[in-house]
Amino acid sequence: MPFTYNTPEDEQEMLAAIGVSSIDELFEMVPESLRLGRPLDLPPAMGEMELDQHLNKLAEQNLNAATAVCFLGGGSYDHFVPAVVDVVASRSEFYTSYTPYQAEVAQGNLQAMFEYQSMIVRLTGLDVSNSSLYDGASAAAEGVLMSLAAGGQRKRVVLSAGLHPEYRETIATYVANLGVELVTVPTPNGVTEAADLIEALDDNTACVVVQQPNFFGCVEDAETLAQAAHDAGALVVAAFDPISLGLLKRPGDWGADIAVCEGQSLGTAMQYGGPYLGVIACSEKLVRRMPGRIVGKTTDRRGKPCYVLTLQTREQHIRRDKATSNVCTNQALFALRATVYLALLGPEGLKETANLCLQKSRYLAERLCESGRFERAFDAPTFKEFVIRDCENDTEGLVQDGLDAGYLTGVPLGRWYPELADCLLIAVTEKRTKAEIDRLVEVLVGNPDGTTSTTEQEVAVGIG
Amino acid sequence: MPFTYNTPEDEQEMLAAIGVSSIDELFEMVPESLRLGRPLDLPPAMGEMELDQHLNKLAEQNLNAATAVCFLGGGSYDHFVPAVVDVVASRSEFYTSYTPYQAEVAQGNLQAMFEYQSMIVRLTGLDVSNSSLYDGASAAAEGVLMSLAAGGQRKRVVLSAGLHPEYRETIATYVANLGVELVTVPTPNGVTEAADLIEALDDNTACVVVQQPNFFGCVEDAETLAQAAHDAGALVVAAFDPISLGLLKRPGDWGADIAVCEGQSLGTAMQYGGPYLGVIACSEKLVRRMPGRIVGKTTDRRGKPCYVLTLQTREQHIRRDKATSNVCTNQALFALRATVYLALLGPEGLKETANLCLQKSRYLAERLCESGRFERAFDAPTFKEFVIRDCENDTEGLVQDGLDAGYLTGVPLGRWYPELADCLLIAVTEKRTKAEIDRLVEVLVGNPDGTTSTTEQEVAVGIG
Amino acid sequence: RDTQLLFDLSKPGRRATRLPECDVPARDAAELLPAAALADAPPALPELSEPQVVRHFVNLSKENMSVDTHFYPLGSCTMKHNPKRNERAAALPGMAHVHPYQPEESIQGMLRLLYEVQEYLSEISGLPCCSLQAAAGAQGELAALLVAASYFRDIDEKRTKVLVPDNAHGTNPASAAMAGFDSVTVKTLQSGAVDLDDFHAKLDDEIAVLMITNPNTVGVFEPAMRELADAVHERGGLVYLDGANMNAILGVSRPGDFGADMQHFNPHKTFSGPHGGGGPGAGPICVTEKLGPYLPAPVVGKRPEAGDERSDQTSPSPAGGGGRTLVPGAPPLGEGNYYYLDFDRPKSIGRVRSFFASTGVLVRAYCYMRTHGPDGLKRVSEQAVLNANYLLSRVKHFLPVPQGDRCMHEFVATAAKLKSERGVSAMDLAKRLLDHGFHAPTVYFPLSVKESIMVEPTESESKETLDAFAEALFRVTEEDPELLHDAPHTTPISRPDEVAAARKTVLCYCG
Amino acid sequence: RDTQLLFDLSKPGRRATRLPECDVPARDAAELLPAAALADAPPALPELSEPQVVRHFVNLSKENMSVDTHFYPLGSCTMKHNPKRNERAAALPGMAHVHPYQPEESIQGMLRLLYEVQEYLSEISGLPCCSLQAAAGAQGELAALLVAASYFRDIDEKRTKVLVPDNAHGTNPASAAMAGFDSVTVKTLQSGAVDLDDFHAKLDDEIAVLMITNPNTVGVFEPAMRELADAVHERGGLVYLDGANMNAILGVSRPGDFGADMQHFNPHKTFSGPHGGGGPGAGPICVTEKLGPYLPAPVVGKRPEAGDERSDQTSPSPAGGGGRTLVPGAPPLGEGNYYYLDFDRPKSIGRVRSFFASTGVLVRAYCYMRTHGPDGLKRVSEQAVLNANYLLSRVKHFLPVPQGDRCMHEFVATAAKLKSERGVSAMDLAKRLLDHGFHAPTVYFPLSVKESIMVEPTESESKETLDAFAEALFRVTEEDPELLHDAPHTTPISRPDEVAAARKTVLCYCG
Repeated sequence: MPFTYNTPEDEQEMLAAIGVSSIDELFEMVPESLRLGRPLDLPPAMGEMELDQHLNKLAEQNLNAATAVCFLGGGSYDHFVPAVVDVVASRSEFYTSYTPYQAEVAQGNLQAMFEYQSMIVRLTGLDVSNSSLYDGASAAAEGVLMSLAAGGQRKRVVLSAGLHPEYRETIATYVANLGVELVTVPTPNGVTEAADLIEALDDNTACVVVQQPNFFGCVEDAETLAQAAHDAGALVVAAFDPISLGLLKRPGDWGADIAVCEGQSLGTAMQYGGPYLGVIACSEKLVRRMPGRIVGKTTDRRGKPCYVLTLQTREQHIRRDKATSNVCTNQALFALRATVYLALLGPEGLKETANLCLQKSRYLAERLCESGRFERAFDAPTFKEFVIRDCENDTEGLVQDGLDAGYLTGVPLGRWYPELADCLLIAVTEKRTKAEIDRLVEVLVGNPDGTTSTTEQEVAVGIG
Repeated sequence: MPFTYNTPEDEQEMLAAIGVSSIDELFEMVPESLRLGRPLDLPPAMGEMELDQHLNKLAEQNLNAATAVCFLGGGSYDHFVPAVVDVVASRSEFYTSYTPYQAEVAQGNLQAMFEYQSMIVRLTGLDVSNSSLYDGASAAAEGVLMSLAAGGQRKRVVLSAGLHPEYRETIATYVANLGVELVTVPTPNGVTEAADLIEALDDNTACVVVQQPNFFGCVEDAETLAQAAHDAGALVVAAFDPISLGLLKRPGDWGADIAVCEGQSLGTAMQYGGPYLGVIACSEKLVRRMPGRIVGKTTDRRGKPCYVLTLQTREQHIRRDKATSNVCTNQALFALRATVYLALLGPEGLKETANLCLQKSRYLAERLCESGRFERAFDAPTFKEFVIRDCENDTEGLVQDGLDAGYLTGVPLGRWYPELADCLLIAVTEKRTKAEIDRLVEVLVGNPDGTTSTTEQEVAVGIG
Repeated sequence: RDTQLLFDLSKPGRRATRLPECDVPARDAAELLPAAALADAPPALPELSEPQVVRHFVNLSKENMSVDTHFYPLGSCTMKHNPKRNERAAALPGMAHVHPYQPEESIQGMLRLLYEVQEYLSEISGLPCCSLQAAAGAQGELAALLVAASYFRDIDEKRTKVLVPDNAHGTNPASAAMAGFDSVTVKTLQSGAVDLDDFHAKLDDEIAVLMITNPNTVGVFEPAMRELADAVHERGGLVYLDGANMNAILGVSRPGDFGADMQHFNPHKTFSGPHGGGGPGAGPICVTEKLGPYLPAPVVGKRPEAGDERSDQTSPSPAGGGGRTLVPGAPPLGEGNYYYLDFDRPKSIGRVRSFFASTGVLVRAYCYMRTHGPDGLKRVSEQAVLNANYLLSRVKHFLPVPQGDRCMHEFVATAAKLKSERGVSAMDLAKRLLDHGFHAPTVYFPLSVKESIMVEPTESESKETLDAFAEALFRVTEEDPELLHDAPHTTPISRPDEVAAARKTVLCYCG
Repeated sequence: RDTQLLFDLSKPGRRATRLPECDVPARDAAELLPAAALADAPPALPELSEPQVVRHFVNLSKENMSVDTHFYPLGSCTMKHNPKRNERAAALPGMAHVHPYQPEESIQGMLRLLYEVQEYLSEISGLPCCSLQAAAGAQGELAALLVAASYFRDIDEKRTKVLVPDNAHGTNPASAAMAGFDSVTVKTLQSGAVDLDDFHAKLDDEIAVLMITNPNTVGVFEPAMRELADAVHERGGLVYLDGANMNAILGVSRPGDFGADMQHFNPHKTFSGPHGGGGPGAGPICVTEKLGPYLPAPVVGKRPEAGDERSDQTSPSPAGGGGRTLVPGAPPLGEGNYYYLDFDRPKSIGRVRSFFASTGVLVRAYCYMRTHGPDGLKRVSEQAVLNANYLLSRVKHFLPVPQGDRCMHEFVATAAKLKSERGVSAMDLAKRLLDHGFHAPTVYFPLSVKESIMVEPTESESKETLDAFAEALFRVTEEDPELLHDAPHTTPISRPDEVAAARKTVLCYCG
């Protein structure tokens, strides 16, 4: 037991004040027959020092992106996180507080959330943001639920196959018992063809969900797709990459009614997939169907401007089974991180970051294709990640070669797309240097003439 | 240039308000002939991301005690630092503030320093602590200067050879131009013999400086030595190991007039030797000769209790060349760390820590001696470190073997004590596990039958 | 209070970050991307310097109360101390900077940790099958109800309703609705216990699940727990345990042993994950053997190292004797097991989120469980219950506690008399406590108690703090009602106009 | 304000840490250590829980103003923004958890960094030899004066005096005294410049060193710098530059070029190391070629890898082609150099502290220099000077600035007229500024200006902040003197009784 709070003397005084003779007596309302009656079968307690040593040893078993070189993407990215983000998020007052029920002693959180909402509105080009959801996938599912609620009797939901497969799975799970028809439009050329989409649409369609850039990194003709959806009276739910908005049009600008994304790229560590940040924004007309917390500006009794949780009649603690969602918190700490991140980058920083992703991923794709062993799976233009086909059909071997060299090479796509079993999804963030990229090419293309050490040396010289 | 604070427009407005046309004009008071007239010859600027990558690469070249196993000591120790210490010390309000000149907006620092002083007083058994000095060595030198000032015409300073050699060098440097006679009492058996000390004393002796436990880890007969010094009218300056006070008598209890130590063990990282924490405490009668900042309790104009810098007439900003010292700051951040550390450990935690050091170091010493290759250099009892003699006289080889196995083995003593060139000083803190110690024995004793992997496995199993 | 927003601080041309020059051959973005997709300009984010950003947020933080600064007895939220050791562990690069799609062999330390968390939660709940995936307690509820729905579909039973006591968290009925069930409310008594008559009247063969919070939201262990569970089971239904209040019964009583078929955990409550101003949390769920196949996938599996077929194929040298080094430079695993993600679960409901789980929260929960051990966890509950009862024993003398003299981890007092006699509401008391340096308890929940004040001190507070809080609360009840209506008086703002906020919404900066 | 001390929170039996069981055979301490050395009981430290300790210190911190929360124009202290990237770098295990006696080959990254810092400081100062050892600016002064003393002893000259202008920091004469010199004060003019008549009158062959701060403490670049240096050199003396104000002249003018033979740096000022509430700092010094041999040892040396004799003897396989891997698992160094500690300096003054240096501070300084580069460092000085002059241009209209209309990085205004006419002192203004949310400037230093107010904005503040400060300062000068005498009014305490503190000293808790 690492902590002692009440001392034995305290305990005695407290028991006396309560009027019982032992702590056991306090548990009398738990029927004897429902008691465990034995110690839990868990490992014995460690002190902090042992914990530290133990966790250090576990952590050593995990190849990490601080020492390894990470080309993995697919919705979680090794983007750079400025130190200020950690400093702010590790303020006790932020990370050990809770949902701002008492606005008077939570203006810090409330104002930060209002700033987050403002950032997201500017980022997406839509009218309203909530103060965040769990992650990109559940935000997409909530976007679909909003569309269904707004769509009245419309019960069909159309997904692009270019939408992250785990987002599609999540949506499927969420609507499994709601009598919804899910249709997936295939993307044989790496993008959603307008004709295919139009074919999938009918007047029972509540929404279309497309991703820009899509899961393969390809840039969709989003405007045309949105137009097709709107023509059919369906709403457009857009999944987007927030970093891409340094260069690409905002979802609100190409016709999205609801925009969702995984906000991990905005200052949150990859931490093996979570917790992350679900971003969701929508047009004004959908605001009362928005799930989750929303912060609004108001004045206090003395007329001072201030911030509060608002539109709470949407929420489950008031509306119970009639609520817009069961979500009863937000990802405040990561919304805060995203706010700090975006504040540090500013418009130019975001643009430069996006451009580095674009240029470097393009460079890697070209270098790989030059080798002859690889070819791009799709012709469509890509932003920061791309699908490469291994003509020797050995993605597993490539991944292993990468590991041996300390590289996290790419995500094999066979798990989700059997037809792409010979393909890797490779992401290149602004953090990757030319030396690292060149070395990856060497590792993947193979290095029969043993010049590895030269390149390794070159990488090392790069530290000067 | 990573930061832009004033925008170009700001600059123009500001220059106009000043009444100049360019920033260059502001530098007109620097004579043209004294200008550099060329860019500094420094590497070009990196952004934060590049800095991170660069520093990570430099850091990888340093074997560190988080992954390697550290048995080094000699005044800097791999003691455990609870996470709370880092949390407190990384509060912006502590680490980005400065000396508390404005007490009204610095009660946080002032109270923390008052608590530090109170901790040190209880730790040392002396009457007064200042709010810290640079490090153990300079604290020792300041203790000698205090003794000289208190000693009137006494100009002789007697040091035990068991005092850390770098403390002795520092003292020598500090008094080099002050007409002081420095005498060192040898420690052929690892401890200071009372008879040798008495021989070195005369009525010109201002002070005796002894270390408990001494540099070799040996426990001195401190009370007898102090008595001898006092009999000669000299003051006793004691260097001590703060962790040892979980078990050993406090300097104030065995006769020290001034106690100094390196406070790094109390919650500060080893960081290649600095910055560290110089602890100094003294008896009531010496308080006005104390160097450095001192915080005192008082009341404010409304009668509220509060804390201020006090006894400032000792200091250089008022007394200039008549000050007790030129020290004009303290190591506030590390004094804060020490305070938090001691608050977390409490009396029992300190005692348990000390006992673990004692038991584990004793166990290692015995295991090494069993092997036949090693013998203890001295018979005297030791606390957490000890000197071991390599009968094969290959300390360099031992250190190299250790490095190869990821162990920082021990400090070779030949640099300071030529007669101990075949010896290593080995420290064992509470962090070292039996598995690590056993493995070190294996590495040092040699492992002809190739059972290393078994032990390595055993170490790893220890992570469960 | 400086009310400037980041946007107010912005000036064109300011920068806080500097990105490196592009070190590969670069082309114009317009050459690489279709014109139709390109924006004319990047989004109009504020332009700031690093010192501005730092100072803005550090000062903003100071306007929050938090566990690290104040007693925070927010009932039902378990605002316990967040041990700093856990934060340090979760920040290790090998825990924080790892990608969800890393090959299994490069992430064995994490997988092992997650496997252990599954095991520990199963042991604590008494429910043998565990999925860590859900991102929060509410999502755990949803996932579990979807598990139930799949189960009933699988056994070909059509059940459309979920029973929920009226003092349950609002998430319960909301989750039921999201899972496609109709929510049926069951009354509770003044004591907080389920009204058995109403329960039996509403229990029928259409009931899929009884959702029950035990200990319930007034801090009472449901006296008829066994009877309720048996009755539901007899009618072929399932029992879901809202695990929000597990802090009261760790090592004392296990939901699986008192009749639950499913439960979620709130690791951010029970296992000390920081609440982060509203999140993140996690919502792992545990279920019985028969419901296990329906859990969200993947879960973490374990097999002996030798059985690692993949590595047999591709790895050049699987080491003998247990303990292959998978990560260059790292010591061997040493225990001869290989951990993997088990996707092969054909009956699974599927995913409720992307990637594995709220891993970062689970790392902290793991640390908490490891540093407490079986005795420590039980002691956590004992001390939580001791603290709550002690506070109850002090408060009941000036604010009635309808449930009686005993509670588990929290209790609900009522200001109904104060309200009717002196016009002082629960809200007034809550607001005034802020002036006294305490975060307010939860008020107006559960609705089953009028002018309710729900106090959960947790185990991590000292008797001195509880005494100080009781005294402050007492003093507040004696103060001038006028003073209380206008409270708080010492905070940066006081009583924001919530009606105006909702009527004339301003939800973002429009500068 | 809660004035409880840690000791007040203590209760017997409370614990915040739990140490592991001893895993080696243990004996009673009394068996292992002599009875005479053993204490009866451990020191009476307070007994606390972790939540108590955390809450105590987090709340305590909030009573401080700091750079991260407030504008902190404390003259002469260069309270600039501390970039957070530097903190992150210094916290890397490979920077933080390394032992000062590690073998050189296991610490090449750190040694290379420190070598570079030596090189950069030499380039910035124009003084080719550098020692990083001193722990603070004041210790740097002492070390440099000891260097001078050794030099004169070595060339057999007996010089006993050090010249110090009266507006110098108090550390200058104090360091001179500690180094065994007599300190001789030189007058300065209203402009802050050295009084040349007084200087020449006092300069004689006994003068070992002129200590000069340039730019000086009123923010003026010494107009006769060259004349002063030449005169000292002509008499065989040395010139020491107090580097406290280097923030004004980075890349603009180098002390070695304007006549200094020695200088210290304050990396915690100039190169943005955080001030830590009073420390730590560092005090590296640079000197001319002829003084180099006397510097404190060790310094970091560099030699080609091939010349590493030690590794030739003991290392099994020195890799060819430059770039031996010294740390297992780490990439090779790659640049073919080996860094070492150079102890072989027979003329060295010796040590002024233990171990190498305030390495942690130097790591931050290195990061600062690397992220700024030559242009960035010059821009730092330009912006620092711009900000100071802009503020001067606003302040001079309501508070006279005796030095004139121009300054370098700081300026000194005077409240002498305000004091004589309205009884408002510099201290009153300083205290009242606290109410307005600004840290006070330095007051009553230098003594050469009456009722002095020394303002150093630094480059990391925005024009908006400077404007707000100027307006607040103006408003304060117009306020009711009575209000000012009692200021501050909004802080936790106001005007502590310093006289009582010094007369009846209470220097520790006596509970």
